[in-house]
Amino acid sequence: MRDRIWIIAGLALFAVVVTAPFWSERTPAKDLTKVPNLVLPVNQKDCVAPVSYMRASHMVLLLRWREEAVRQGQRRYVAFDGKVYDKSLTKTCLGCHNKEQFCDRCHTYAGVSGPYCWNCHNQPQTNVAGISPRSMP
Amino acid sequence: MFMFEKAIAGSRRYWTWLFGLLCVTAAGFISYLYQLNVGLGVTGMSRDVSWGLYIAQFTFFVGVAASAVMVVLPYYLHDYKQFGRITILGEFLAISAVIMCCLFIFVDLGQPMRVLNIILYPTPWSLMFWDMISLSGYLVLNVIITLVMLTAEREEVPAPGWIKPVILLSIPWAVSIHTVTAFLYSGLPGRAFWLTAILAPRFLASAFASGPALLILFCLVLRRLTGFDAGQKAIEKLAVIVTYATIINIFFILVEAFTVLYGRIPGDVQHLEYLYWGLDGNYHLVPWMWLSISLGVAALILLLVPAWRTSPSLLPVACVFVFLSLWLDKGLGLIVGGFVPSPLEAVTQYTPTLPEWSIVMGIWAIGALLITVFYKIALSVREELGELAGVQHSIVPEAESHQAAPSIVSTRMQQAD
Amino acid sequence: MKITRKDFLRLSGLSFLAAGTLEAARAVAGSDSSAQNSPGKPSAQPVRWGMVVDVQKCRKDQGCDACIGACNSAHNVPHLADPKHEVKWIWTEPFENVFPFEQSEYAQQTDAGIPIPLMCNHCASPPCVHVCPTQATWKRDDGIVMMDWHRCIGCRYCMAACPYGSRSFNWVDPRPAIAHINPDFPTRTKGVVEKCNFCEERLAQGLRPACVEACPEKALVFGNLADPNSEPRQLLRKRFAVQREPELGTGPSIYYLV
Amino acid sequence: MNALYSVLVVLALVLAGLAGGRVEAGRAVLTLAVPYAALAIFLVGFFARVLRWAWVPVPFHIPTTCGQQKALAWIKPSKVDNPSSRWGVFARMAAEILLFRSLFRNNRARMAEKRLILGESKYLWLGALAFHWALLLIQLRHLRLFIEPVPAWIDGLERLDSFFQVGAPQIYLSDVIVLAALAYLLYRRFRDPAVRFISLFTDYFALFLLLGVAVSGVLMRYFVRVDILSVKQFALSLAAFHPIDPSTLNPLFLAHLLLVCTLAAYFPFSKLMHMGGVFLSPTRNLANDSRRRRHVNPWNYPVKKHTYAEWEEEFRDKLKAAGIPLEADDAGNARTN
Repeated sequence: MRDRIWIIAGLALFAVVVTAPFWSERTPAKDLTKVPNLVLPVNQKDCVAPVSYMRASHMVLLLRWREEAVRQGQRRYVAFDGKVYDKSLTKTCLGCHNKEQFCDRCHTYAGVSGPYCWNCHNQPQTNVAGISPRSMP
Repeated sequence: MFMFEKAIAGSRRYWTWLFGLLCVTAAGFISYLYQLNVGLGVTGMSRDVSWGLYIAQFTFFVGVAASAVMVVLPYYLHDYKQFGRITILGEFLAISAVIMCCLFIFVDLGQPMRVLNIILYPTPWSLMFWDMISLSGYLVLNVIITLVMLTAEREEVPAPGWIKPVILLSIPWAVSIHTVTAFLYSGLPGRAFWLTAILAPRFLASAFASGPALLILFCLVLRRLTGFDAGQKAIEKLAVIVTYATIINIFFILVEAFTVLYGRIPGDVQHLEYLYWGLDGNYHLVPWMWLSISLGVAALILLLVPAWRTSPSLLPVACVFVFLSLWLDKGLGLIVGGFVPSPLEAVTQYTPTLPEWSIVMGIWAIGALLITVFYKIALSVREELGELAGVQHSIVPEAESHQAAPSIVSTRMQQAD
Repeated sequence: MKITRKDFLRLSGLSFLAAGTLEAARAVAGSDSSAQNSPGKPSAQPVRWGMVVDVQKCRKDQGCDACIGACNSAHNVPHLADPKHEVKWIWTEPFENVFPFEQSEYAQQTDAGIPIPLMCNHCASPPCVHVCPTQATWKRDDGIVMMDWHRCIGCRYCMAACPYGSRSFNWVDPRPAIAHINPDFPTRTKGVVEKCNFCEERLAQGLRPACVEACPEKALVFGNLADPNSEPRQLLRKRFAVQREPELGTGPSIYYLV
Repeated sequence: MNALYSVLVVLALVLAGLAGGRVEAGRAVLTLAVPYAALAIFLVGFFARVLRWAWVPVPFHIPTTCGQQKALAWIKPSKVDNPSSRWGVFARMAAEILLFRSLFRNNRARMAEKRLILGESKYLWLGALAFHWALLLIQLRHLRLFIEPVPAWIDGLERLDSFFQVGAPQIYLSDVIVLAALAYLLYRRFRDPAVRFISLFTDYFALFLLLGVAVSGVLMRYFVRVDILSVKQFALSLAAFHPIDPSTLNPLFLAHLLLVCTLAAYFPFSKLMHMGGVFLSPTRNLANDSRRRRHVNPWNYPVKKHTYAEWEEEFRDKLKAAGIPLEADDAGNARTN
């Protein structure tokens, strides 16, 4: 009987922890469904793969590019729509996308701290408008 | 009580010792986090001396690990019964030493997060790949052997038959770990100091001196602190092994020195010059290398005279000398000496930094911790068996019921997941 | 018509064979066109990139470090104050340190003290490649000893193996030590080994290495050693050249005209 | 048979999730009704079960212990395994909850050499410890999907868990451990005839359900790969009670969600309640001080006391008349002497 108070206190604590996402005041309810504010390239409509694929699997593509470009010397990527791109994170991806306003925002939002790309790769200073995919040879 | 339970039931002295070791380990871990954050630049290593204390310690402790074969081989191949009580000590020493080796390699990596690449991209033409195989294989072999043998001993049943071939396999495997480790160095075309066929034999000779010397010291410490007696005959036999190995090791060093010094090829001589006489005004390692030689010779004199070798006061001194001498030779001079002078004739001084020492001490502490816990388990099992045997001799029926009852009560069937 | 089991097996076997042959043909054709980074035209003939360093020409312009500067800025090579942590792709050392056994007591020491440009030798049989446990460094078909900084675990075995001291390790994060980061080329992360890559990224675009283009004296001559008519080969036919430590059998691709 | 049935149930759940994700109505049910219902069942069921236990009387302290009790001053007590103080109990409970001390003591009886041998058996302990800690880590990691912005400590956990750079997305150590541990725990049930004999449907079902959750999660991260952005969006909208229709969500995610919801809803009715129950183990959470402290049950009915002194007083005259010596007087005499 004297222990009931402890049990109830423990249960209350458990309830607080389990329901944390529901009462957490970190974000007002109206903002909850808002996606991070991703700045998309202005003068470029197409990506190297369909958006749905890129959203879910860009890391796989990057890893494959990395192996092929660095290790096998195959630097040209024929996209799904027949366009040809350079297999380059710096030149192709960052030629259109901005690291801080695109990559980082989404990664921070989703809590994916992982990629160590930026330990080495840089955001190029090249003009976004100047980059356009080469057409098929 | 069961085997692993014995590790967590000990005297105040035992726990204080473990706590002290844990503190040293924690300090080492903090230093490692610092190194991980800043990079290997926190060590004394440089572009020219690109391996230092970590790799040197790795090399030395591979030798200590390999030396277990010096008790396993006489006992299992030559049926030398006196080693029956200490084979398990040798095997536990091997396990602790191999774990230390792995840790030394790990802390030496610039990108430890990618260490699994060695397994993901196996490269059979790289000796480091084979070193990984031989070290991990040796670890697995010894873990299996000690687990099976100690369990059989505790349960007072004969060990399963399949363990014998495993033990026999561990003998050549022990030789292989140090041979492959020597091949890491002796196959490099640009490093004249290591480019010698005698490196692997020399490694083995020094290992068979330093490892058994350490084992003798452990036996003497255990005799002091616990009731465990390895047996005078076993210790004396180990001392003989240390003696022979020391002689062979010194012989190998002299052979090597002769070839280099009499041959007088400048590229070969320079390394010895740097270590023993100093090069380009750099005498950094000279006193240590001569200390190593002096300790080695002193130990040899002590060991050669049978009366001194068996003397309870001089034997530990000789063993400490052997260990220190070889630690300086292999754990310091061998690696640094290979890098100085550099291919471009540069003499770069290497001084381990405080974080580097702290990490090294942390790994030593882990090794000491493991060996303490392992020996505690092994000796407690023996102690219990001894007590049991004593009781059973005096009052057999009561003793048996007495001993059995609590165990049966505590046998429970756990179903929880 | 009835297809028996035997017929079926024979047919399917044939079709498998046909598919296999096609696949093989495609593979052979593919390997020809890929990985050959000859500037200008893709060629079927073997490529082995190499360089001839005309020490005479270089010597004339003492104090010039155009090649080093060009390389460093092209590849984000950091300038670290601590000599122990230095990262070097192309640098110079005095002649007597580079060729210690070319010196003799009584001969005229014309070359003593002359700075010799050094870089990775891109050996025909590279010891660094033999020892690397992860294949983070490997030799390409065109002779370039490449590094994959994504895969390097930082064990520094290659540094111990290299008889030329051509490899550097990133003891600390190099980025703060780079004055102007060239965004088109990655920097390195701390804890990986790096070295001269013969400007393979420029070769892929049909350009010559940065150091070669930067040299005002044209002392660095780059070309295909496998091609008897290439510029370096013509030079090597005409003049006496040495390699660094050829007795080790590594087969350096860098020749020095002394 | 039990194992087969439970596999079939889990497979049915997976199929329901996959199929439900393909139709509008199914998606609505899976993403709106099911999660809230599951959470409600989980919370209410969990509370009801624990509170029911709380109302069961514990008559007195149970000295079921594994060590020397605190006794005479020169006998060394086992302070944690047989605690006599609150702190000892705390330590014992911590060892139980965090390190599974009881499982560590497991042993295994077998016959060899014509006698009974009690050997040790640490594998269950190892497997259980690995599984539970990995699962905790995985759950904490999942908080990154429910909290925005992601707290630094969750980021740190994620970084630690993906320390080794293998593949992209980087492999989580906890994923590897949880799968290996579950596989071992399952293997253990199949291997030993005795354990197999006592294994019920619920034993297998819990394992297969957890395995289903883990495998679907691993598939989603490493192989099929779902869009994490819409997953987080959906998770946050759930937490905000404004669920959105996740038409972009992969059916595999819905299967994963359904499995998790099933686990949550099934939880209070199953042996999984050991999560709450372990705190209420009377043999672990009570100090063994029954010989030093008087324990009075608070719910005891009042006992009507009638002492000998009162009885003597009541029958004083009769006793005196019968010549029976009276204690009260004797005491008085003794005092005067």
